[in-house]
Amino acid sequence: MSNISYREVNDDVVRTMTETGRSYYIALSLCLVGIVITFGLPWVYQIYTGQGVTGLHSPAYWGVYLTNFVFWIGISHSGTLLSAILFITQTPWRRSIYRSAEAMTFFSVVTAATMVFVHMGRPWNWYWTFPYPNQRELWTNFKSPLMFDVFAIGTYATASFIFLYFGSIPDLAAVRDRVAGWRKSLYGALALGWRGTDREWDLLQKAYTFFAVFIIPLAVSVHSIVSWDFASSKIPGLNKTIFAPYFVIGAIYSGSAGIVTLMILLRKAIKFEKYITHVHFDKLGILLVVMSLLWTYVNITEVFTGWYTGTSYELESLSYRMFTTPFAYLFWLMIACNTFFPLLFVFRKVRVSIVAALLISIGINIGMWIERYLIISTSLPRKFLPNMWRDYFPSWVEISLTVGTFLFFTLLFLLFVKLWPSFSIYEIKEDIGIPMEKKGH
Amino acid sequence: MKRFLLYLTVAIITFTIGYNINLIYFSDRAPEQPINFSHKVHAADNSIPCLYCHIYADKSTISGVPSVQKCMGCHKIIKTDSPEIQKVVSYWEKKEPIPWIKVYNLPDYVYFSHKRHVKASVPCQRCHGDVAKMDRITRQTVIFGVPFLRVSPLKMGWCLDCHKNGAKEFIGGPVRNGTDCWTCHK
Amino acid sequence: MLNRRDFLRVVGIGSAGAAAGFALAELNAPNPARLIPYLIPPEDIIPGVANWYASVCRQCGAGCGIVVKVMEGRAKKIEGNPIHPISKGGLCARGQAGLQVLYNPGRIKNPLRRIGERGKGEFQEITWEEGLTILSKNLKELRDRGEGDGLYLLTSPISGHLKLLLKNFMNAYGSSKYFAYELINYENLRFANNITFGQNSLPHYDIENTNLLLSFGADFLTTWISPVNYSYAYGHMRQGRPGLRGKVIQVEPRLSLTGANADEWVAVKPGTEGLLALAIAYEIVEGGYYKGEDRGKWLAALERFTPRDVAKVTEVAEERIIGIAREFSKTKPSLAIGGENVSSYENGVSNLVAINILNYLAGNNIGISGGIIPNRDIEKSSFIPVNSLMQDASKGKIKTLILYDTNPVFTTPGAVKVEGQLKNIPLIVSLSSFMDETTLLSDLILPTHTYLEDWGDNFTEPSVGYPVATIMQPAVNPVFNTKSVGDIFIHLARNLAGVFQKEIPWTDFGAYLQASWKMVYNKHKDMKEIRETTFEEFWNNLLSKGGWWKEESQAGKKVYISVNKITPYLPKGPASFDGDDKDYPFYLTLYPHSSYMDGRGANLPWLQELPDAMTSVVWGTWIEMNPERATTMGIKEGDVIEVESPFGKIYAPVCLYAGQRPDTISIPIGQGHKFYGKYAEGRGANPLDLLPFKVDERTGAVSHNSTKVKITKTNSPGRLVKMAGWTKELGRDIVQTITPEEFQVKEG
Amino acid sequence: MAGFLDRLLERFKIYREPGYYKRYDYWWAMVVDLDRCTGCGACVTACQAENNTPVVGEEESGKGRVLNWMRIERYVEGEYPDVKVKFIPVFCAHCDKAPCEVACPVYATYHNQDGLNVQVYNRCVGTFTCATYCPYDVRRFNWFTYKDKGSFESPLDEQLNPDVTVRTMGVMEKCTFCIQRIVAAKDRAKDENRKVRDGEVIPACVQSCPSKALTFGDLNDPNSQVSKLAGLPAEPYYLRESGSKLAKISKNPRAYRLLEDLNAAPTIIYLKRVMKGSSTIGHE
Repeated sequence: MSNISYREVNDDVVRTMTETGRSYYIALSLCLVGIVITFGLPWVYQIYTGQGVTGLHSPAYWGVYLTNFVFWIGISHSGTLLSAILFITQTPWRRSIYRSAEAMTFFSVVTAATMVFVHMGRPWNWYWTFPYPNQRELWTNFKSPLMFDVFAIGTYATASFIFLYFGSIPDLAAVRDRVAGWRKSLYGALALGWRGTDREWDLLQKAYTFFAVFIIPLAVSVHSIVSWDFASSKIPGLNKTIFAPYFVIGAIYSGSAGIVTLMILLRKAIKFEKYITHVHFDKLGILLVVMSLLWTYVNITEVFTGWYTGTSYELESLSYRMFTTPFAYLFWLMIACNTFFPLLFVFRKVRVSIVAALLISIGINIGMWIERYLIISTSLPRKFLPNMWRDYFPSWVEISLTVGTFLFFTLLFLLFVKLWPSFSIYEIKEDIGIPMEKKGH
Repeated sequence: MKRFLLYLTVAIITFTIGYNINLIYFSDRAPEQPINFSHKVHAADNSIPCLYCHIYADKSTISGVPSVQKCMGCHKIIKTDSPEIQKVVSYWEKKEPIPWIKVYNLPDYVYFSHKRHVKASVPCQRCHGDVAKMDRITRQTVIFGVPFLRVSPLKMGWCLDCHKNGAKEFIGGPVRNGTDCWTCHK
Repeated sequence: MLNRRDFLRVVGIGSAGAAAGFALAELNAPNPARLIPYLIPPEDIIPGVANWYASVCRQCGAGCGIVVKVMEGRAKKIEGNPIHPISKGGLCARGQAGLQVLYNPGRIKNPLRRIGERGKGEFQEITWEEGLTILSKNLKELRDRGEGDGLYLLTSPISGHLKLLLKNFMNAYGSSKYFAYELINYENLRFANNITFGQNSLPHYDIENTNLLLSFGADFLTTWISPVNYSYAYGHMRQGRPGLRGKVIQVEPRLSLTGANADEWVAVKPGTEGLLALAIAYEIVEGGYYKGEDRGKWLAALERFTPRDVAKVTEVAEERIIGIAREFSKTKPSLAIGGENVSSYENGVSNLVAINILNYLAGNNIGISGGIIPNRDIEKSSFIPVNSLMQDASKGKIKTLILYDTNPVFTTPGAVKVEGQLKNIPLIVSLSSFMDETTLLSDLILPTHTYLEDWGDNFTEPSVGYPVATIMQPAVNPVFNTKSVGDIFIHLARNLAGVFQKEIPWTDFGAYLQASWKMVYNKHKDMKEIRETTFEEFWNNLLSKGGWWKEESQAGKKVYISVNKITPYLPKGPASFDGDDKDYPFYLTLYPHSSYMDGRGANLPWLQELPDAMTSVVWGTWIEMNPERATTMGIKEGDVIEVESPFGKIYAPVCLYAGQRPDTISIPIGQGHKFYGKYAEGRGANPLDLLPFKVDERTGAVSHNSTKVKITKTNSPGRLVKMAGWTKELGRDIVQTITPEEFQVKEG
Repeated sequence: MAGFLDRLLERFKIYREPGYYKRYDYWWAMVVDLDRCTGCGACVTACQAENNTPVVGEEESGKGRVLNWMRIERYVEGEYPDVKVKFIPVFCAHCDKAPCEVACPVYATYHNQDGLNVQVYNRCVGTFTCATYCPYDVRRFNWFTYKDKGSFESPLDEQLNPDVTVRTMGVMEKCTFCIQRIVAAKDRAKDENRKVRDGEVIPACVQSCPSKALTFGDLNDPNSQVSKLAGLPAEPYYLRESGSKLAKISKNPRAYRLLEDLNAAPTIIYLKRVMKGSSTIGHE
């Protein structure tokens, strides 16, 4: 990478923001139209008609919406967490990918949050879930895992946004100095008057390190808390002590795979092949293998201990998930996607193959979506009283909204690429080293 | 452009304010009743007690409006020449009830018992205002001839306030289980 | 920042916005609610406080006492009258749903006259005056032509003073053609009881105090005779007597709700229940449990029915027959009853006679507590085999047919083709609250009150060992422009004048009822049970209590059954079924649905959505099949199959049910309405379409377990809506049980 | 140190308790005698009539969205011809350690002073969590505005009970033990300055039961029908403790609580059915 000059870096990044091709607008408008069709209209329909338009029923009161929620929270996991961990461990290959990864975190949290509202029976009363003083003496229930969620996700979204923002300040300043018009005032405001003095760099570094340390336990706690939504119930298949680590590992796993997918698409889309190279996919591939093994281990633990309890509750729930059509297909597809295919990453050849990495990472994400779907939709229909057993399958509204979340995420990312320096200019420069001085010696 | 945005913002904000002012302070104004009945004449000038006409107030959840028969009980002889009384008579002769317009309305999900409140000797005026001064029943206090602010907002916070503190005047302490949701909701 | 002009503009726009918002809120303001006071406040009514009116339930013939909760003139809830001896405060789902009879959107709102072709459903609204004039003009003409006997009146089997009034009317008119019809009836049972016990009424089966109940196909907990009372009795028998718990043995091919609650289920081959009873009888006599002098005669009469022989026919093991016989004789008191399922075979009467004699042979359980307590005789029922009515119709004998509360088009076997026969009748008048299949064919529809709007009374049969009369009083004002049946006839009588005025002088049915009860009071006022000194007091008590009953049990008389007299009535062999075994391999047993009975409840949404007790199916017809048999035929649950008998075919989805003999399929009666309001129409199939027309000429009862069928899997669309997901408990100890032995020990 | 740990243990236990009342004014409970219950379903319709629960129609029924607050479960044991069918009515058990109560983020469901697990429709935002956490599957959701869907088509709406609100779309609902009847009885009792008598409150299901399988009353009162039937001493607050077993204090050998091991402390006490061939008495 050392043959790239600093100017080139600046140019490349600013180019992504200022030069807008027709294909970008087409993608953007497709996204917008898609969101209206797959997300907006069905949601309005759902709000107007009621949750009855979903496939939910008694006792399967949770379905695809919560699957999506957990999935997107999971995706959110890797970005910031990975960035923070790699930052603390001073891993050099972090630098060219972390900005997008952090953005991914923030956007997927936002996407996940939309699912909360979509899932609610009376979303117009959303603010009741926040504790605010009122004359009616109504308060929120801090014993509820959902209440933990409100705060965990709120904190996580805030923290990851700040983390993203702090890291971007020098770049925003760099952009500010190179653009004109409304952009100049926008980035001028965003850059908070960054001048690049030593003191500023020093403070930024300190703040950034602080957040990096802060965000690691936070990220772990967020997904633990999300898992407690399920694990603190009494329901067979959900009430598992392993769930918190299982979810955290699953989240990092799916998040990492998400990064791989995203990076491959991004470098292609904005022609950043020279910044995101085989090196990155090589390292990420190793990470995925490790996570895959961890995930498999936890998954086996979950299934094994459930099976070994020998209670009718666990056995029925597990056999419904693993050996009953159509869920058995999904289950074994998930095992294939999450346990077996990622093992191919053991081979360096696979790791550095962009196509293979893309396919496997997409596979992992499909697998992880299925994992969450199976956890919810094979546990609730098999609760304690067999008389109430009834299968759950999503309705067209739920499927449509699920597609909509992906479009929504894409839209956010498209806007991000255009409005935000999606690669860290100053850190890529660090990566390049100091060519001028080197030349001098 | 900038200016237009400003105007738009201002318009939206004031629109909302205007809408809500009406909703909160001016809704349920004294509607025109089918008969120009004056509480002032009955309750103040003639000192008829409330329960004489609203006979169910200490027996039931609802207080009840007097039957036409009740009206005619007195007005067969009293003030029969008044045009308003003649309206009553015409209802009576047509054997039709008088379609009064409801002023105090509670939503379906509220359980409110007049009986409990009357038995706890909460004066009617506490919630219904000084009806003895009203020619036409109204939920507003009148300041300098301008109707303003409702006597009772009939909102949950207002109810709770009395259940916690105000009740001391009547029962010497907060209402037992008075803040339990199902005390007032159904 | 802002210059003066801008500021003014902002102020202007701001105030315009505020004004617009204010105005919009004003426009959006909801219409004010109205406060409508009473014109004259009714005494005893406080708005917001419920009033309860005692009345009687007419959802089936049992005559349960009910109380109706009325608030502001609207019926809100029906509950069992806690002091009523039949209902004892309980009420079944059908009774609860009486409110939906009253407030059914499918009710006929005004009198109607047919304008289009018959059966097309084109009617014109007319006034009551017009409607009654049309009818009375027709009746007058008919009588003037000397064809008074051409007036036919067909009702459901009603009791009480309404029946008397109708009878008086018909007598005064000069017609003897007053008949009753209902699919689910107890005529066979009455007849059999007359043969065995010498009384034609239904006796009181004292399930409450019995220690062993041997029930042959009597689903007494859901539909048979008086389910609410029997349910109470059942509860009392099981747990109401400390240290004593009665046992129930249920003999039937399909495990009914009662069977599910029984301790033992004897899955007998359809049609052989009578033989099984005889085998038990044989064993009782043979085993020396019957000690009468005529033991030898009995043995001779029963010798063909040894348990060994009967075991082969009935597919019940010989030891089991002997065991039941011994247990039945040893346990005191014990009680054998024969129900709907048994009486609906072609040889229903003989089956019931065979079952009845068990009570006699096993220590004479008749007239004792825990056995059969006979009631007083009642007048001969006016029940008619619907075929004779149809013959009259085809011969043109029926000039005018008045129908009340009966729906023969729906409730007769398909082979009768009632619909076609009715075409021959010049004038059909339907007194009905609902547009049903029969009403649709009528020329004049006079909508009647439902039982919650009407006066009436009910003399309960069977009673509970003492006479019970229940008063029906209007709980609410009529919802629609309807009239009481009694009022219609009183009005007709007034229109017809002459002799009617003498016979039926009353102004309305309420007055008639009161006058009739005054007669009753005057006749009986010296009885010690009547404490009231004036009729007014008596009447008021009647209304507030809900009726009158003696409240003490009659000691029944012992009976003697002579072998010679009874022998000709005993079953000769298994019941015969139409359709040979080869082509039609399945027995078909139909049973009244626990909620819709013979179909009358199908228009009540609450009942449609009440899961069937055994299968949990809602909103449709299903066919119950043995799971193993279905598997061998490649039929899965939910598959729509074609059921074909020699007389017709229907389509319905299969519901697998382990309590079903492999050689039998069962279908509930009640769905498959063509016209009966939006909740019933086009839903499910009417299994009566499969039936031949077999009727016991002596009783008029239609046999609905009388054919064999074949089934074919089809690919037709159809759905089985089951509420229960899974019926296996999977060792989760959900419904925990203890054995009778443990129970005895623990209760000590 | 030990004292500190004890205190900690106490807090540890208390935190997860959903209740706020150490003692209830009344402790409404129900006893279901399975040996009397015939499974006829009268209670289900009675409940529907009393509580304005809508009829949802065939389509929605097929999706498992009936709104009935109670149901009769049926379990079939064995194969033909040795088939046993068992019935059990299941309603909200008003658990003293209700899983639903800790689950709701907005306190739309909580335990009130009468030992009732109440659902506040107005407060509900519809997260479904309570229904998901409920081990008995007794919570029902308003998937639609049933009024608009024609569930109370005129004049069927005349029947609607004015003491019970018609729930709006998007809120959870469930059996209330006919709280409107409890409120009315308490109102009456207050007029006469006394406590509610045993047998004064009869929920619709209990009232309708033809075989008298259901009994309702106050567990605080040792002389009430329920206390006697369940064989319980006065104020059996032991039942609220974690891991409490009904069999330990009940004098009735037939008494049990449904899924007692889940430790939700349900207030509905079932009496075992007496049945040949199978026994679950050894499992305690």
